[in-house]
Amino acid sequence: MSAKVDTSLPLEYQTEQDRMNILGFWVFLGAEIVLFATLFGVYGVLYERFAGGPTHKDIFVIKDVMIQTVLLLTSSFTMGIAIFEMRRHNLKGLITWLVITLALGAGFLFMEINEFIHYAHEGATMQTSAFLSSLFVLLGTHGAHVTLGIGWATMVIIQLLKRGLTPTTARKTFIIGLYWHFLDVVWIFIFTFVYLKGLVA
Amino acid sequence: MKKMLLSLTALLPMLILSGCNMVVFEPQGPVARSITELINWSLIWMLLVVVVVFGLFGYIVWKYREKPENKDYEPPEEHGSTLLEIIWTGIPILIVIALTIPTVKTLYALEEAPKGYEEKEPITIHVTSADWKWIFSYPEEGIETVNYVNIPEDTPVLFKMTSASTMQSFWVPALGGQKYTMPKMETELYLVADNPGSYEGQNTNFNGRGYADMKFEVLAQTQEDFDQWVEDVKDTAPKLTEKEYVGLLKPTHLGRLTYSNTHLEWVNHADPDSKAYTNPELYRGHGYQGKTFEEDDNYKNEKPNVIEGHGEDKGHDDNEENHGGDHHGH
Amino acid sequence: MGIKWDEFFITGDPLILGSQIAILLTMIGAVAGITYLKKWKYLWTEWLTTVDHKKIGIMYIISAVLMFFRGGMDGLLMKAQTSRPEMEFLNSQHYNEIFTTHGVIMILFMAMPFLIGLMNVVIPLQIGARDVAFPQLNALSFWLFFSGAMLFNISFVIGGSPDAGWTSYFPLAGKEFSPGIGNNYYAVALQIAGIGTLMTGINFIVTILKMRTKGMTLMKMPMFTWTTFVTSILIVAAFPIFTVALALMTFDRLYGTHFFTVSGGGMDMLWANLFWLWGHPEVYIVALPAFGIFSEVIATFSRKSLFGYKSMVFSILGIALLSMVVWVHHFYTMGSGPAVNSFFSITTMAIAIPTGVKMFNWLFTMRKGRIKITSAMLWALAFVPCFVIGGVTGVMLAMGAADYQYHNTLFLVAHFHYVLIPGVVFAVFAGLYYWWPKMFGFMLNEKLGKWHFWLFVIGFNVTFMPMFFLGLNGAVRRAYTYSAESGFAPLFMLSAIGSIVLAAGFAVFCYNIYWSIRYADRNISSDPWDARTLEWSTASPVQFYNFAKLPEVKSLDPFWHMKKKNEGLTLHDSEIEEIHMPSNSWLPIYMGVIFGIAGFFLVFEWHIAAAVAGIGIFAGLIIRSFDYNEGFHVSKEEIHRIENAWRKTEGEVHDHVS
Amino acid sequence: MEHHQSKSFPISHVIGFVVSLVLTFAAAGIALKTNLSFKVIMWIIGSLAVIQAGMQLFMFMHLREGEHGKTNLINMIYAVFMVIVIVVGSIWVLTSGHASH
Ligand code: HEA
Ligand code: HEA
Ligand code: CUA
Ligand SMILES: [Cu+2]
Repeated sequence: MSAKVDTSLPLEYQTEQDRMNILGFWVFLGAEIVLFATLFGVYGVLYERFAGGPTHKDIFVIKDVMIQTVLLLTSSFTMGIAIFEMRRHNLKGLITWLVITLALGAGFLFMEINEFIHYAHEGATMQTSAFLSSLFVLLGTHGAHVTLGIGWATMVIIQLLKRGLTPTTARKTFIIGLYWHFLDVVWIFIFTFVYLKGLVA
Repeated sequence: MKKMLLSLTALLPMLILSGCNMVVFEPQGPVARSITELINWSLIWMLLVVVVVFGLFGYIVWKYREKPENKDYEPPEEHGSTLLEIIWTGIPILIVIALTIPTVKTLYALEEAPKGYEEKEPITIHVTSADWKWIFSYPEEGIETVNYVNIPEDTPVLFKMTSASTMQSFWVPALGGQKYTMPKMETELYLVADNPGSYEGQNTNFNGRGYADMKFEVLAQTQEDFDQWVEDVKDTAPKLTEKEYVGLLKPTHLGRLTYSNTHLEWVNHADPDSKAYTNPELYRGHGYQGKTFEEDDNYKNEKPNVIEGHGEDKGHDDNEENHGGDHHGH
Repeated sequence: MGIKWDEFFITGDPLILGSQIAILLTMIGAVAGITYLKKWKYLWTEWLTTVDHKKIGIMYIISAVLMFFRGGMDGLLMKAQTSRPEMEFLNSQHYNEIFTTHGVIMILFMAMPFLIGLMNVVIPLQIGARDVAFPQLNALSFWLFFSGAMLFNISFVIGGSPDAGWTSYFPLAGKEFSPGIGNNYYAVALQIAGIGTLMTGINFIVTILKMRTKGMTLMKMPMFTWTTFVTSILIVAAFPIFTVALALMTFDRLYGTHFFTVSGGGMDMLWANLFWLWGHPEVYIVALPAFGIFSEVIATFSRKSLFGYKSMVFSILGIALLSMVVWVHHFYTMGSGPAVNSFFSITTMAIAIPTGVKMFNWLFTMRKGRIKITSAMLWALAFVPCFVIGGVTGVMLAMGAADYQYHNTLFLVAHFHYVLIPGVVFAVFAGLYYWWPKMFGFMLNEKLGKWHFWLFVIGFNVTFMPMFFLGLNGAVRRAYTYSAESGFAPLFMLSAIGSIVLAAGFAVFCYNIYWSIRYADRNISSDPWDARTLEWSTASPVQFYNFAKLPEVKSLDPFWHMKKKNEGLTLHDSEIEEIHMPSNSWLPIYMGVIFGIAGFFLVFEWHIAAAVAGIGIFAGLIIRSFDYNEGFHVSKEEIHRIENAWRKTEGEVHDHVS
Repeated sequence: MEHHQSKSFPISHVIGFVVSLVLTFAAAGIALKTNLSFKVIMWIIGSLAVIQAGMQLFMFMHLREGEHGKTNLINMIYAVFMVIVIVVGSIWVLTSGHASH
């Protein structure tokens, strides 16, 4: 498996095992899409069942949501740059951009936690109504993915520092990159079908 | 293989003997009859499929089995046959179409009062299923029964069904197909009985310990008998109070009960905002007990939580705003 | 934490007490036995930490046989209870627990692992690969499945079994109506096993896409490989739905959310919808690999290549696609209206078309063949008529309006046993008899195999045929008893008698395994059936690196043609190269155990303990991330030695029996 | 894949980023500041979301890159099919019939 190395390809695609890992990760992303689709479906069914509790308009704060969105979009962009630098074999650039990405991700998380606290203050918890249950679980699942992504990327950064750019570390970086972009894609749909839909006049 | 087929054929007479009085094949009203017709139609085609496949199977396995004589026979290389494959794709398509058309027709027909009875004014009976009993309310007559329901013959009966607890299924096989009853929503089912008679009805959707005995009787009567019965009930039966009613909803088996008013006066469980009378404590009893939530009826939202004046000025029955846990506006 | 120790163990039921003692004794016996034989080290290095797909496959199969035993016992208990009206053998609570665990165990812990086990053993061999794409992940899948299965199984001695049916419909399965923790077991144990299954799906997709040997294009893959591939896709498409549904169930039960509850705006129908969005594809996830097994067995024993290979592939794809859009046929009676019901009636009936294509292709594979009736082939033969009965009754159920009369009756129970048992159980038996020599290097006894077959098939028909008629006469499913006046008694009795014959068949099967391990001839050829696909071109049992030299494929049924043309069978010394293999790892079993512990605490709602165990899960993930073990190389000498041991003269593949 | 190694400025990423910001603010503007009907708005912003997701997939995630470009594409198309089945299917099934009157 370690045998054949094709150096004409970008680092992360050079060995067969790496190519398999990347393909496997794409398949995993397929499963993740189904997972989020199910959560969106649940939200779509329950989103007007307030049970007398607060409604979208009572709790959503558009300004905060816009900030969160911009943070995440930017982090997706910086992650792209990080991979770009990786392809140029620029380890320092790669790590710098990765760290920036994670900082933006952490900012997003911070905002999201604040948002949850704000909701709880308004009497909107996950036990209040079906609408809020599905909202919290959809947002929470995405947030948990971001948290996991931050932890995971930190591991990868440590390995990059220890081992430098090898086909293996490059592959790991590439995969976390895919994951990060994917979370951004999910957010686009949350932004559209949760926040904007809830706030449409 | 032979042995298996033999044992199957030995079974058959026995099955037919007990099968000649199967309730699904003895419909007692137009609704059930339309389903039986559909079933009979499908049986013809299924029998055809079975005969063809069994025939081919028996023939091929018998003819081409390995015998001492054909030890040296080397089967030909063969990869398929477009013609044959088209045939055995095409014929099933035709069969499926032949089944689809009456299925769809029947599906639509079953949602309406049965053919030939459109003229006749249907009577409405509300069905409320609870663990583990059936409650029937006659809003027009103002009476209520538990675990039995009397209906006039030859009259379409519109059952408006809901549940005060779990998901259940209302089934009177002699009169028609089943439908689920569910809390905070309403399903509808039309049934008609051709003749006076007693038919068994039951729950088919598993709902816990008392499930197997959750049965009721449908008694179809002549119009006069029915009217007489209603009068008698009105005169003699006691009145149901809310307190007593809450007792009825506990997870128990009850015999037959009769009242001269209906619980619809204070609650209709089909209403999305109706109170849920759940009794978690009464369901305890098996295994290690987890924690139950105090707010079994979501007490937090007894008064709609009003923020920024939202929805306050509008009344409770305003459809636009009153979405509280509802079903997209029943 | 307020642990209620007096409720911890289930007490007061002699049956359960007996099982508790039996379990305890078995455990003590196993530990003592292993210690006495000094096999701990062997067990640990050869099995528990293995990443070899064949051994993982065998562990799956052993677990599945054990689970079959447990599920079968449940089945027999139910049959005993309903053998006579008003029987007082099991009370209603006990019956409810038993059919729930029976359904879950049979489908998720018997059928799935049995098939996944065979897939594991066979697929890398069939495509000429040395292992799956991610061997360590494969071991993790197994241990997660195992951990989930064990967690589910202890429910009946510790804490209480789930009792809301394998479908666990809400509101019944919610806290208001099931306050015991039994249903937590359902939510948590299936979640753990489900994650394992999902990873199996990903693994096999990549394996089949990337690890096929030279020359094996997609349209030259053996049919079992095809069905495994499509099944894996179905797994990846459907299991995440179940993951979410179970998670939401857990939230409702443990944290008071309102997804499916009666109050707070929850919607009970949403559970049914999500469950079947997964549940229907699930029944084809178990059916498709089974179809693949039959394809291999029928082709081999008819000595012909599969008839209509292309249409077979397209019908598999068609079944897979359609199976995603039929789920509502499980709740026509929920009242979603005639438009919805019509749509789903049509899609459901349409599945009969590709399935029929397969049926006729199998029949025509046998036509003009020379059908050798071995035990494996007998199962494939019996499958045809039995499954057709299950299939056509499925089509009857598919007709929405007619289903109003069949739904939740024993007619339905008869249908699904008539598809599941011929479609899955017959298939795994066929596969087991067929591939047993490949796994272990000896064959199962054919004579006992035939006893097993006849008893099981006759017993099966006698057990389940009467249920069709009972159902049409108004007998509902999941009822622990019925009245004498109902007139059901004779058929129920017949059915109970059938189940005894069925069990006798299964007992012969167990005895056959025992007998064959003790007495069967070890000196058999590597290709005893004169078969057609690559797994038979290597040794039996297969050496750990599978192939000394990866074979090259030019056509369908490659091994058949290699034998015919006598090419590619030899191995010259010069062709031997070092082989790179992955190392064993303790992480997968560690993850299985820690998941099991975390799950157990979660079931008992001891959240802090569960969170602590959760840290252990993350620790495992981090260790994995930093693990750079590159595996090891097998030296030329070792390969040479191993190959010489089974290739008597250079290049010879042993002659076959027959 | 070659195009990356040579270039020194990540032009496609920058374009992608700008486009995604524009799409996001456009969607917000349409949803919050116009008086179109709910349906129309949802169609527009839904389409914008899909466009943006597609852009991320192709520009940032290199969907078509490597020897598996085609496989990945099929994978994503299938995933989209699943999304439609699950989301549209569930909503349709659970809001028609008795649930809709
Ligand atoms: C391996 C598992 C398996 C398989 C393969 C199938 C196959 C089929 N099933 Fe079954 N089914 C189950 C397992 C399976 N099922 C289970 C477990 C349940 C119940 C779950 C529960 O409630 O607990 C269930 C329930 C179930 C229901 C729900 C009924 C109800 O709850 O009221 C329906 C309804 O449509 C149905 C239909 C079908 C159909 C149409 C097929 C078709 O795929 C069958 C196709 C095959 C053939 C038709 C035979 C061969 C074809 C020919 C010879 C060609 C010519 C034929 C014709 C043109 C008709 N099944
Ligand atoms: C692959 C799936 C599968 C398999 C193989 C089986 C196999 C069997 N099932 Fe299955 N069954 C289901 C899946 C399956 N079932 C499902 C999904 C349900 C629905 C559950 C629900 O409603 O929630 C169900 C429900 C169900 C019911 C309905 C309960 C009810 O609704 O009231 C019954 C009743 O008879 C039953 C019986 C049996 C029997 C007798 C077998 C037999 O085939 C079992 C044969 C096996 C053995 C008998 C093995 C044990 C052998 C021995 C113990 C021999 C003795 C050994 C020695 C002496 C050494 N099953
Ligand atoms: Cu169920 Cu409305
Ligand atoms: Cu199904």
